[in-house]
Amino acid sequence: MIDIKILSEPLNVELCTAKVQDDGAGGIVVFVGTVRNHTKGKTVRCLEFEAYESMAVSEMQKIAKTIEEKWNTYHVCMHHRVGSLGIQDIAVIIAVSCAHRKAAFEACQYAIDTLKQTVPIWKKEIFEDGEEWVSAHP
Amino acid sequence: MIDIKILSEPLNVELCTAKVQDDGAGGIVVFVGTVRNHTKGKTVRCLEFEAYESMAVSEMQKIAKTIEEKWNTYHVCMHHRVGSLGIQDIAVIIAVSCAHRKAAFEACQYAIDTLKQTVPIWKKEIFEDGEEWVSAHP
Amino acid sequence: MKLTLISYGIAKEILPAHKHEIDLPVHTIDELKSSLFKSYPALEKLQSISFAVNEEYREDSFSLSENDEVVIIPPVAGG
Amino acid sequence: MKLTLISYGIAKEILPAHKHEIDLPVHTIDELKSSLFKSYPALEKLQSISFAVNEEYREDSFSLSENDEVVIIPPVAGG
Repeated sequence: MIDIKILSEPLNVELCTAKVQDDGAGGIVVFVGTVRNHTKGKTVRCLEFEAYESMAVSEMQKIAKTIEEKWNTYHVCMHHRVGSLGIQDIAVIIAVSCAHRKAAFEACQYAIDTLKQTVPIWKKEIFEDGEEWVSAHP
Repeated sequence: MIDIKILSEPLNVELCTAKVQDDGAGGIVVFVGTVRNHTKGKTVRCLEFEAYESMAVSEMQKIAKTIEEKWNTYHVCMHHRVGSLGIQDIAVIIAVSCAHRKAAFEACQYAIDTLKQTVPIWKKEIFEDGEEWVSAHP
Repeated sequence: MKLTLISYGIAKEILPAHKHEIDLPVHTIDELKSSLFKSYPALEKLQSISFAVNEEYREDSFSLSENDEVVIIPPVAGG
Repeated sequence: MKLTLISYGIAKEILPAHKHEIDLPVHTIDELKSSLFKSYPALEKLQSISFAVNEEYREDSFSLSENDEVVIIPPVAGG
């Protein structure tokens, strides 16, 4: 099962974990990305996430299909939030289940690494004294 | 913060994740170990977990301290369940938070790998036609 | 060629609007990119820039068709 | 030497009880192990066996003291 969503409401770790549970699964690995309060020494007040939704979903589907083939995952759940997020809010949850835990760790790490490279989602950090699109400039 | 518990009630993924959240954390990795319905081709009906509790807690503390030093984790939460568990029930949750996700993946994987080697907890698999202490015999 | 440009993130702040129509003598992504870099020099200063047509990333050599919707993708930063 | 033996998991099913007192002419974990293997041959058939005193794993050479509580630890299988 593959469950991919872009959501503007708070994400739910319990829900994503439950979605990937399986009678045959011995290991579930969940990555939870939260908003940090600092970046390169500056204090972050909040973040704005924006997505090109249809393509973001399609790129996340590609990632899920790749890990399904490569690591033989039972289930993959990827939820990404958009809109305005405060410190500690959850921006992304990726949960994967496999028969064995080593595969689950590798698959989950591949998923978040690739998501950060290919999925068309952008974030703007709002500082006390300005704002900046993350990674936009060299 | 290190939070180690041996519990006889159902474990809670949301709670363990919340415990390791931190203003400075950019990556939380959670391992969730669930009861599988088969082992070496046999159908498992349920499991009995038994712990030498005081030493199990002390061995989990050692693991948490090691990953704190080695991967600079912010927080570590390790909850292990004991008693009778059914298929898909959660036997263990290990949640760790770090400033960066790579460290969080490595620390979490080290924690579960080491827990399985050193923490004095035993499980007995109950099959339709008998029972067996896991890993007891070569 | 008539095209619709759609831009996100910082590109949306550099171009006139999230979505706008253009009519330019370009046939490939590469030619479109050069033309955009001339009109909006700030685009060239980005760490990277990609283009998508029909929800897929497209190479520089990709041939555009009349009325294509071309999405400008500045450096992504999900997660 | 008087010792209290505490056993868990499969060891509990091999020894007479979860907790029982013994009085044996042994001074180290190694000697205790040999003695236990003679009395309970099933213990030797386990994949591995470890001993803990005061909540710490102890080496074979560990010197036992009068009235120590020795915990017999068969192969662990947490997680």
